[in-house]
Amino acid sequence: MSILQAIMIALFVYLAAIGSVVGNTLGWYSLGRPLVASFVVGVIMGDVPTAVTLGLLLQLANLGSVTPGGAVGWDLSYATYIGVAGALAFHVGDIAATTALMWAFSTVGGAIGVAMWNLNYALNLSVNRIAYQGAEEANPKKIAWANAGLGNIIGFVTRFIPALIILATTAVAGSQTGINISELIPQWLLIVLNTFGGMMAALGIGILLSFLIKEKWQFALVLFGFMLVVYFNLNMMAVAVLAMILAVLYYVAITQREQEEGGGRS
Amino acid sequence: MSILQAIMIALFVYLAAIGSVVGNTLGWYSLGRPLVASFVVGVIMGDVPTAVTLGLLLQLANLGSVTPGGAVGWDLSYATYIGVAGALAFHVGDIAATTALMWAFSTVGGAIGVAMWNLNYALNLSVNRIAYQGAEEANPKKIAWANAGLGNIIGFVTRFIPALIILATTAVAGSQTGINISELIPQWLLIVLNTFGGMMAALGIGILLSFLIKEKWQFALVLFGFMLVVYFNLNMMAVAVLAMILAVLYYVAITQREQEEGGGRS
Amino acid sequence: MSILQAIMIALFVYLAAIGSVVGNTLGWYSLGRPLVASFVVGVIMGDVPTAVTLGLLLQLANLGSVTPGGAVGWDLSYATYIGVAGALAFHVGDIAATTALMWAFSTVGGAIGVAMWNLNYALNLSVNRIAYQGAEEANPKKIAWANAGLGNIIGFVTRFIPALIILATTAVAGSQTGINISELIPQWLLIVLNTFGGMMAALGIGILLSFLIKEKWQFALVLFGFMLVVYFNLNMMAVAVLAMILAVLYYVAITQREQEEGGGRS
Amino acid sequence: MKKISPHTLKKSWKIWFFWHGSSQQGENLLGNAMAHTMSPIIEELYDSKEEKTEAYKRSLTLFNTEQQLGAIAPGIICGTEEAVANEQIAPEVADSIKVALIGPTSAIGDSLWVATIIPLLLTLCMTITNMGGPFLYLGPVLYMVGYPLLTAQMSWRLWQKGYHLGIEGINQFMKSGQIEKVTKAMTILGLIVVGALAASFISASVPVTITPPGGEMAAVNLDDLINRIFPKLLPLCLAYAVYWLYSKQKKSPLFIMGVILMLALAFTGLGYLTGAY
Amino acid sequence: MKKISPHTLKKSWKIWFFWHGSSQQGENLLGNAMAHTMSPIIEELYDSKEEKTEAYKRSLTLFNTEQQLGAIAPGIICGTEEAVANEQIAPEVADSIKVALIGPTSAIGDSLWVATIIPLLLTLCMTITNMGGPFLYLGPVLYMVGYPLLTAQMSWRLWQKGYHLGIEGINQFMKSGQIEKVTKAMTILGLIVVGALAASFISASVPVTITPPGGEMAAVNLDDLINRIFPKLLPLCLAYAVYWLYSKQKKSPLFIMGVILMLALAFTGLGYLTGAY
Amino acid sequence: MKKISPHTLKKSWKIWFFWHGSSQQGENLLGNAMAHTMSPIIEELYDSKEEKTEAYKRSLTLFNTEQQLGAIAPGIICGTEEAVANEQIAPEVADSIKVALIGPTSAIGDSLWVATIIPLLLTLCMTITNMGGPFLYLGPVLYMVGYPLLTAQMSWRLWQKGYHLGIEGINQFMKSGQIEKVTKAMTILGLIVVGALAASFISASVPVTITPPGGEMAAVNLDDLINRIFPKLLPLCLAYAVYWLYSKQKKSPLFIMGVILMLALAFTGLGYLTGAY
Ligand SMILES: OC[C@H]1O[C@H](O)[C@@H](O)[C@@H](O)[C@@H]1O
Ligand SMILES: OC[C@H]1O[C@H](O)[C@@H](O)[C@@H](O)[C@@H]1O
Ligand SMILES: OC[C@H]1O[C@H](O)[C@@H](O)[C@@H](O)[C@@H]1O
Repeated sequence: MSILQAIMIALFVYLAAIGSVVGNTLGWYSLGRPLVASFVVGVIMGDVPTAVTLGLLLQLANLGSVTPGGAVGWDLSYATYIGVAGALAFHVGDIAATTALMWAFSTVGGAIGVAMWNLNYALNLSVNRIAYQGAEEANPKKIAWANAGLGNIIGFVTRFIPALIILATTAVAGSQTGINISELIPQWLLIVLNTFGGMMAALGIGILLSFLIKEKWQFALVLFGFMLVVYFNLNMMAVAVLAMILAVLYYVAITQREQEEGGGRS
Repeated sequence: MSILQAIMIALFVYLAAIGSVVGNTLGWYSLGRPLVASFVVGVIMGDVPTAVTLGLLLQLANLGSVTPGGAVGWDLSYATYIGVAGALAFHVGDIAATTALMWAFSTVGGAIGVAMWNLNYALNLSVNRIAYQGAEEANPKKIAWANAGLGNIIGFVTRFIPALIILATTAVAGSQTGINISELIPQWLLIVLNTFGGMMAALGIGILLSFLIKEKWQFALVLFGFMLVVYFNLNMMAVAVLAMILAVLYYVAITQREQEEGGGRS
Repeated sequence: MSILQAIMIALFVYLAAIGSVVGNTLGWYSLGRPLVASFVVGVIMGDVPTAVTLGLLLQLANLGSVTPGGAVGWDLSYATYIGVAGALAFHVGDIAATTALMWAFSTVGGAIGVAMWNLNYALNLSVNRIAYQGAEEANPKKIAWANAGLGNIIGFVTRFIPALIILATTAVAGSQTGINISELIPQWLLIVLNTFGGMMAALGIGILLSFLIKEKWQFALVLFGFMLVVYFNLNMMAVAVLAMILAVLYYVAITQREQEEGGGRS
Repeated sequence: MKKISPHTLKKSWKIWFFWHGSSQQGENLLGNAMAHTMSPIIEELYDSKEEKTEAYKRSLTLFNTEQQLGAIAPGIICGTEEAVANEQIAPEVADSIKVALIGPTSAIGDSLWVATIIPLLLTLCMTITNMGGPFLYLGPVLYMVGYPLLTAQMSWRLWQKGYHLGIEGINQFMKSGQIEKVTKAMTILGLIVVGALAASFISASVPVTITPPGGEMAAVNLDDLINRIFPKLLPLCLAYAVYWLYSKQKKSPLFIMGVILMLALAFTGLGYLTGAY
Repeated sequence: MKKISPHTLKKSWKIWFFWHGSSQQGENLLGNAMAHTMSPIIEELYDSKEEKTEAYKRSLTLFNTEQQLGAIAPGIICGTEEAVANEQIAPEVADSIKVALIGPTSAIGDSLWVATIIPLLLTLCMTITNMGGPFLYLGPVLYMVGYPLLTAQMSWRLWQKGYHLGIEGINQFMKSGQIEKVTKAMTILGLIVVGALAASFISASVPVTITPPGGEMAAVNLDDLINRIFPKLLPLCLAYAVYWLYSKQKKSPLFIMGVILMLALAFTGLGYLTGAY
Repeated sequence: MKKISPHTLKKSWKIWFFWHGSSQQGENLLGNAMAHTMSPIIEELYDSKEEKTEAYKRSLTLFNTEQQLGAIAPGIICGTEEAVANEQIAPEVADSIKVALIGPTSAIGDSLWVATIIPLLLTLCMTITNMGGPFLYLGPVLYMVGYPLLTAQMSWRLWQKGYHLGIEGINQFMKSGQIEKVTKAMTILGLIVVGALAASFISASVPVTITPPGGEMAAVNLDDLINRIFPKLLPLCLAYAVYWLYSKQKKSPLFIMGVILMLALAFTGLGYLTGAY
């Protein structure tokens, strides 16, 4: 990883943050999802296949990333950029070792990301007085400056700079000739981290469950989806289409029932 | 194809017409469906396997053949007899070439069939006065003669004769030694007609859809049937049984619901 | 089969009877089901695999064994212990011959079992007067003695003794050197009994159907289960889970509907 | 009380079954066939020539129905004719019932029977035929024998049912939710089967092979690519396109055949251009 | 206020659990067992000999239920006995509740538990057993240990539930739609599983080989032919036939066994005749 | 009558789309962003400085919503602002509508969009990515391009819909069963997909090999044993365990990551102990 690459990636760390200048649709929910983030890192560092392979693991482990009311439990975006870029910097072909590194880097990255987000959130308070002044003066420019201008400058500073420091350090360390990560990591640790990675998908899925399950019987539907894969050998595309069909039919059923009842009573 | 075979097939062209002397159940809806029509041609011409193979293509392309209020958009029956018999007359073993011929012959045959049906429909008007006289005279014989007698004579003349002419001509042409259809039809045309035939099944199915789909959501059910084949590898028999099960359960559900509601209210 | 083994099995014949001293949950519905009974015989006679193989056939043929109001149509428990133990006593490695023997022994055993149960049921009447005296005297011990004491003694005598006689005879016969059942049973009989055994599973399943089917449309559900195996290649575990899911969803649907209707009306 | 004998009823049905369509035309549609069908009944119910003429004339008026599942309609008309003969209802009432029957029995017959049941039976027999060997013969014969037999039975039963309905029965039948429910359930059957048909029998593929530049990656077949994301997507789209052309754009089957031919030409051309052929 | 202690309640349940069937006969069915079961409770609730005799006599009357799922019935009776002891209800009310419980708890217990749940559990354990190897042992042991443990727990819970119901609770329970709904849902489970059982475990085939004359076509196995059109059609028909004989023709299992034996003979004969064996 | 021009409405939406989150903080959450968003509208609707200041101040109050599906909320607020400017409703009414919108649009947006639709789209694109070869590129690019495009369209449509709702429309929207029904249907979709995800992507196995004593039977792999009874039972349990820890025990994701790490350590240890590694 060159310094230029480090700068570019740090830029994306900012853009992919929650509340960045491009909005959450383009940022947090697109550039910030590991599927895309890892691809971006791959393009910048010239190794898309490895990057995306790592990204898929992180994506699965964090499918259920929801941030109600600004509460960011885990900064997935930061974790992915730092995790994938850090691992790629030391990549010498042994994917197991690289994956292990990725888990380590992403854990650190995610933690820093949360800290930075909280700092950002606190510093943004300083903007409110300016926005209020803008309102008093009926001055739309001032309000725009407070929200889009100052808000983004604070965001940029709190996220780009720490990311750049980490990445640059990594870049320097990674370029040291003679370091062979594969040899440094013992066999048992690789197994542990591999096992850990495989189970981490349960994290994302379990958290998704928490958001979706409201009543006990709904586990029956989860089990149904499970069986479609386990016993009917469907792939995810097929499950999604089938689930969509059932959702449509269910919607039609409850809508028709209501109409009939409404009609029958009125 | 001998002249005798031509006569026999022309006879079936009449019997399998809409409104023939055997009634639509035996005629138009049985002898007139390509599955059966091609079999009949195959028996007469002594090559059931080839005939039925061709017939299945036509059957698929015209599954949704419905004729509301006497409106015949495409004379499937005429098309099949002429198409399959014509193709078989030139058949020398190359099924691709024979299939191509079949599409050509059946297109011509279907068009002639529609014309003849319309002629038949118009000529039948002449019968009405006789039937009316029969009513005035309270003479059941006269009415029977008008409907079953004259009606069928008109039907026979308008359908048997043109069919015989085409088939006899074909018989003569087919018996010319030295004609090798396979050599006359270029390779690219074979590919086009093959491709065309494969896609023609979409015609029958698309028109069926038009008859069945009343509301948008019903596409979900179509997609469900599609998936049963594509992802669950069911054959048509299995799909039919499964669909029947679902239809029964649906019927029971709406019937029970009505009863409960009726019971609950009265 | 030694005499000791015969005694032990006869003991289980008693324990596994309807209304034995351990109660129906442990007895009739557990020790008395062929799956378990054959296993017990297998353990006692030192050949679990053969015993259980035979037991599965009997279990399938009698899945629907229900005894409403004490009406025992077929004593499954007696049939299994006698059938499996009898067959094993002559077992010389040819499973087809042994299976044939099992069907013979179990038929006899089941018939004797029914007779003994009816005897038991009649003799128990003698206990009622003592129980009544206990009530008059307000003497709980006497009542306990009548029910659990005398009741079980009668049960034991009527079931253990005949079982022991049959089994001991079989033990003696089986130990005769030189008897080779495989050679005594002709080939055609083996085929008949094999065919018979395969079809006997229909007995259990057909009787179960009689208990479950209340309305004609319910056959649609039976057919659905059938298709899950035949066309979707599910095993029984998968079918059970899927059926459970559907049962839960159905239950939720009818419960919610009721609530909505209740809510809408009140 | 006049009563149609069972024998006459059957005779009447037979005329209908074989000659319902013999002289159809644009003026009274199946009117002549209906007069023919009613002739045994009219001869049995009435004595004077005046009454008969009257009845024949009424039976000659415009009539239409799907002729198999719709056989319940002429069945009902036999019943109303009997009621007229017994002076239980006025001829005008019988006439208006007759007219009222045309619409629903045509529509239900065409959509339920001709567009759902027949294609379903054909498909099952085609599936059997497709297995090859002796099944090549079994499939067509099964349909050729089975279809008319079962249909004739059903038709005769509906005829009798119609005859026995009575006036209240007719009123109920005309507005019955029952029919609607059966239709709904059959539609579910039909829709699922049609979806399966599309997947089983339409074959369409784009014969395009894409060779990524640089030579690093292997050539990709466009069809493979599509099918790995969603199998048989093209046939599905094609069926939808036909539906759209026919149903929404009101194009004729012939026109659509032309479109398909153009597509076939285009695909073949593409195949030659990209070197697939 | 008199109150049954938890310890006594449990003691009573234990008597029931082990000796519900020890002295059943045609006169009072499970009456003796019921008196035995109630003895700890009667001893606890009443003081005078007269009251006890009274209570014992009432407990000796005819009683029956499915003894596992139906355990809720004696549980309820414990509650009503307590209410009688506290003079909250008349003994006659308790008696009529007891009689009223017999029917539904027998029926539900037999059909829901014995005819649905037990076959289901057996089937699952048989499936495991069928896998062979160590599973051959696992299957039976799982059932032998699992079934009594789970059933005892359920039974004890229902017992307590019954005891705590109270009079309104009982009324509700007796006419509750809840039970009906659970039964409906369980029936769905049962029906699907039975269908799957038929497909998984019945083996029936017609050993007939047809050699078409002329020698053009290969010999066809009748079974193959059937199975290619609808797999396992024969086992399905067989199961239906048993159902029909047992349920509609009221034939005994033994009679049906005879029929199956005849069939086996016939099929074997056919096989020998057509050269399959 | 004052009216927001289409151009201004679009301008306002653009500000929202890009800068909804730029200055969020704990005091007024998206308040600043809302004032920014409303600025073109306020400038268009009002003339005097007093009115504008008034309006800006109201727009600065606490506001929050999920910013994509929830775009209907600011759309509605544009409509109520117009109504205030035309003196059709009092500013207080507009304010209370604004406050009332926060809860439902946040909740629906987060659970329907962020927790259902986004994971679904990601999963489909991951499935494509997983096919390897050119799909490795197609998957991420599809999401990166498709997601923002479709979302922007949807967001803009909802914005317009919100603006055109009118007061009754708003009332209906707030209590509408429609939303509830869509949510229910989408939840079904989500639950099934999540179950499939668990089966497809979680990999967990106990690397334990049991060698029965005596040497009669072959060594059994514990995982094989479990999978033959119920495939992928372990991943299913793992997903449930995470759900339980997160949802019922209120543990943080970080804590759960720790637990998973401990499990990984334990399993690896077990594997070494039983000789699997
Ligand atoms: O909860 C609604 C909404 O709250 C905040 O605005 C952010 O955290 C969003 O990500 C979230 O969707
Ligand atoms: O539409 C009802 C009916 O009309 C005419 O009689 C014919 O075209 C029939 O084929 C059709 O079923
Ligand atoms: O029918 C209810 C019940 O009656 C008797 O007590 C016995 O036959 C039981 O097996 C049965 O469950």
